[in-house]
Amino acid sequence: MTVEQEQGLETLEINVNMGPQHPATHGVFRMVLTVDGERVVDLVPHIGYLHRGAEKLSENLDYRQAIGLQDRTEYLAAFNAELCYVMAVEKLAGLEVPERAQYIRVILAELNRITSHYMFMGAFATDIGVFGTAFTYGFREREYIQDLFEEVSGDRMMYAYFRPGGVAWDAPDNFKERVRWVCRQTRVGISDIDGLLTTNEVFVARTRGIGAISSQKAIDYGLSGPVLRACGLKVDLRREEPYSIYDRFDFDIPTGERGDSFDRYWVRLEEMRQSVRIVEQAVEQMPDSGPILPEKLPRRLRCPPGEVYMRAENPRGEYGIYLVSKGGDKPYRLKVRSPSYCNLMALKEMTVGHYVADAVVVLGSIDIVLGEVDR
Amino acid sequence: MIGGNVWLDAFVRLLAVLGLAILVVLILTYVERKFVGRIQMRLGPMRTGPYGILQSIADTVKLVVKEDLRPASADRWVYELAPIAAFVPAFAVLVALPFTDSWGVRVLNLGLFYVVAVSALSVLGYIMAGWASDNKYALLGAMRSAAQLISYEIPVVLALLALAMVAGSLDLVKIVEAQGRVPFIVWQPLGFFIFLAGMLAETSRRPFDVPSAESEIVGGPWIEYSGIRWSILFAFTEYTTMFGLSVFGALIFLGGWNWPLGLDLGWWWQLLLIFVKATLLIMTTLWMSATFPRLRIDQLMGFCWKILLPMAFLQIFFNGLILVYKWPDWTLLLTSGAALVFTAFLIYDATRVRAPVRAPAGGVTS
Amino acid sequence: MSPEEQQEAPIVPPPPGSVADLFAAVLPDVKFQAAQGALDVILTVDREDLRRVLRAAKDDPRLDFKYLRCLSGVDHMEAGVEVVYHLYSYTHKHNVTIKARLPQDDPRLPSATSIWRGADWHEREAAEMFGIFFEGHPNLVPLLLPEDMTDHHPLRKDSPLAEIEEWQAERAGLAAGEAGEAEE
Amino acid sequence: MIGVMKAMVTTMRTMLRKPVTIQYPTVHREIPERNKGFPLLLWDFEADEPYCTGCHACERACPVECMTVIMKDNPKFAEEKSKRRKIVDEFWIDYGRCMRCGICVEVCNFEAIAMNNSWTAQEQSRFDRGELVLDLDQLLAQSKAGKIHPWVAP
Repeated sequence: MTVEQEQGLETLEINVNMGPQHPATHGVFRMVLTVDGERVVDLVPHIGYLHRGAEKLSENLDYRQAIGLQDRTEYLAAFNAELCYVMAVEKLAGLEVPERAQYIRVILAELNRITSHYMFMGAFATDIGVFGTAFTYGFREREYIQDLFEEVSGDRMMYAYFRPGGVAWDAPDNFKERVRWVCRQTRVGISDIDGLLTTNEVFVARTRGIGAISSQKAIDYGLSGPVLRACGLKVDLRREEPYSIYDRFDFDIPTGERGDSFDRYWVRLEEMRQSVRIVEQAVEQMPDSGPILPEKLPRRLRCPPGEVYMRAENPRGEYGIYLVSKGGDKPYRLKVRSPSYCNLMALKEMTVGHYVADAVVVLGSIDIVLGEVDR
Repeated sequence: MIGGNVWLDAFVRLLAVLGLAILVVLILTYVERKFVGRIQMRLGPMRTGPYGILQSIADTVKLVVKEDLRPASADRWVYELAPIAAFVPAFAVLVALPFTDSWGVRVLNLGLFYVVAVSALSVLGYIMAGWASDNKYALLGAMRSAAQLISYEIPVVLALLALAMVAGSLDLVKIVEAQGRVPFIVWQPLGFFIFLAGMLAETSRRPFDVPSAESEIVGGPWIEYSGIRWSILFAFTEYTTMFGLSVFGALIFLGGWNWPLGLDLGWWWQLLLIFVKATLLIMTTLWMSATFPRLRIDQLMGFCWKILLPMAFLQIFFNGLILVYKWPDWTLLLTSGAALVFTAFLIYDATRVRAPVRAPAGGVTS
Repeated sequence: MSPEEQQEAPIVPPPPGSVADLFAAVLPDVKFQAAQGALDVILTVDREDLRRVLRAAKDDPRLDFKYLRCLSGVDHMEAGVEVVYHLYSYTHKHNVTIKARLPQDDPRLPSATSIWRGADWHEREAAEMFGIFFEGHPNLVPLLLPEDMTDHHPLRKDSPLAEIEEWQAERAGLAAGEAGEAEE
Repeated sequence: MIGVMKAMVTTMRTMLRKPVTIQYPTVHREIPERNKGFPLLLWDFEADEPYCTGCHACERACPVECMTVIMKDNPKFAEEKSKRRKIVDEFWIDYGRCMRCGICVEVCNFEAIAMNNSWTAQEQSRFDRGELVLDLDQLLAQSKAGKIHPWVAP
């Protein structure tokens, strides 16, 4: 820069508009990069291209109908989103969930965490430039788990299976064997991705030190989930405020130490292993039969007036449902605190100063789901 | 010589090579898709013809029929000529390659020099395309490709120079004959490594596909191109260059048509041998490109200037020492191999993985 | 749901020793209305005190709410617009919900972006959805909605939802009717 | 370069495994019986009429309002051929709008509606959105032909 100025040459910063139609923006995210050569000097994120007004729509739907909207908000980890939502309704309506339903819910939610992280592995590696290999690895394994979801809930992505008070119907008879098989398969898939990426020098060179954020700043920005744990904070809502039956399982909380893209990747990879552990324990403990819905469940669920902020640890971070009821069978106000929306706020902080190519890596490492960012 | 006419002879030979290039591109696109498909546990193309063997023909038809778009703000002539400017050097490489001991379009006694010099000219086409497209992504891609292609030319030239010292000639036929017993890959593993990196960079394949960087600058210089122009600029140039450089690499590093069968066999054996070796090289590049992520532009340049270039100089120095003092051949392997191991260490050191340590329990810092 | 059917939740006082007592100890001159929610303690404060409360919540070591979980707006129609802050402390592992109610015709509030940077987008969202004006916010332009959509606040209860199609049909019918009249 | 080698070994290992592709239009994956395709109406072969009485329960429960039901008096009830006092007259489902949540099946008191768990539900591409609005005959056709084995929640 200084050399050119001494010689009287002008340099020009150009604006590069990435998205809403760009292979690396994971949907319809748009960021305007101001670049000086290859270096990013400013970044303005634009969101809202996928805003469907799920919060407003939920105000007009009863508690059961709104479950479908939760699926479509967080479509890569729909079971986790549903779980958070139905727990919020249960807290407000004071419903007790039967044992078997709790286990089914936890197993499915944890498996959904694995599928979501598989999706991250694939998309993140593709952002860095792997020619679809990691992507197909991730998808291959994800398919096995989705097959299981389909056998249980009837759908591969938009399950609408959890209900306030339990689950819609019982799991099939061979559920336990299928889950065990899926767990074995998942370990193979994890080791494939591990071998392809974790020690690969090119991958490490691209992710080490990229998009690092300190733990103080991460808390200040309200980051959560693997992005926060990558900064070295051992924070997991499943441990901090155990919801559902997470206090019965033994699992580790992997943390990074630098808060960079590699640590985020690594934390997610470890988290998948921990999720497999949780699922395996849950299958062992799960009762073979039993009710799946509370006995006294009204046909049309009504909540007493009150409010609750229910939070759950989703693959992307803290998923919060702020539910206000004023009586009746519909929520008065439903606010979704979506983790990637909050994590995306720190994108500028993480990206500025890096190269254009790194902007894509940082965005990928946050692992956003646009359905959840825009809601 | 056909009919005693030099021009007619040259024309026929050029046609043969052009036909060969087209054939190779068609086969290569199919092979790449199949091969990468298998790596990803897919089947690859399966619909067009048995096992999808007609896929590349179907693609060609589609690309030719597709509308040839040009942005309204593009610089018309530069934009339209860029594909040609990129393709001609790629094709010109093939002209100087001896496919057997007696057949080539024109076997030059400066063949090595010519191939290296000409193959670098493709960059002109990319810069023209990037500039004329009037697109920021294309411009970024053009600048990247200029930086990358020209930089990688230098260590490759030096590595080949070291090789030419051992062979004692710049004539490709003589280089092949010089590898009578043992191909040069054994004596010059470092040189081969540098050549392979340079070849990946020259053909813009992963991990050096920075100019086209699908997920960052969406195709780089050829972002605005479509139809036949895109296929000339991108597919044709890239695959022709890849084929040309693979044959070149097979000639100078893998013993060409000579090793291990010797010169006495007929030309068809020689042709087969060189194609098998070139295919091996191509497969290796495809394999690598299906495995690796992409390097960043500064890492790419750092790799070239900080690792490959000093190593190439080191190689020349050692070779000179050995040749002047007439040390035995195995010292070539020793020095080059040691340098390769050192290179590997440098790469490892630059990206050293330290497994993230767990924060102490309850180690919450807020 | 029509406004007559709506019931307000009864105010249950929080158990002794909860976060509400800590707040009272830290800020003795601020009037808190404390209630126990389904999970957290809910503190309602006046708009004038809000900034002090939030600042103290973050900076006071006894409270140490470093993490702003969520910031939402709730439209209570005649009763005003409510802004809700959900806070969490990583060191003390306690939660609190802080609320401030604003009159519907003058929904102004000091911004919390200088306290938690994470409040940025939440405030922009609340601003565009409820028409709340956050004083001191660096860049209070619509985030999810189109940039020019500043006159209409979709999450307000007076904005149509169930009737949106009727409303659209009505407008279309009006437009068609006008066109028809013009033709006649 | 050890990591690079490890990655290349990984890709080579997966290359030697069997591909997982299912060649879709020629080979159809087996669909689990619980699959939620699109809702279909069922045909009562005993009474030779639809199970559906047109009670509007599904219409009211549908979150996206994709259903329209019209009820009529059952002529067969007067002839005492059927136990249904009322019967469905017209029924439309807009498949373009349906979000396949399965709530209509859950609320139905007569088990008259079911999620289509066969491949016909998956292959619903049309050139015109209007064709995605199915009327009563189309909704009943598959059940009438006996080509659906609906799954009933236990």
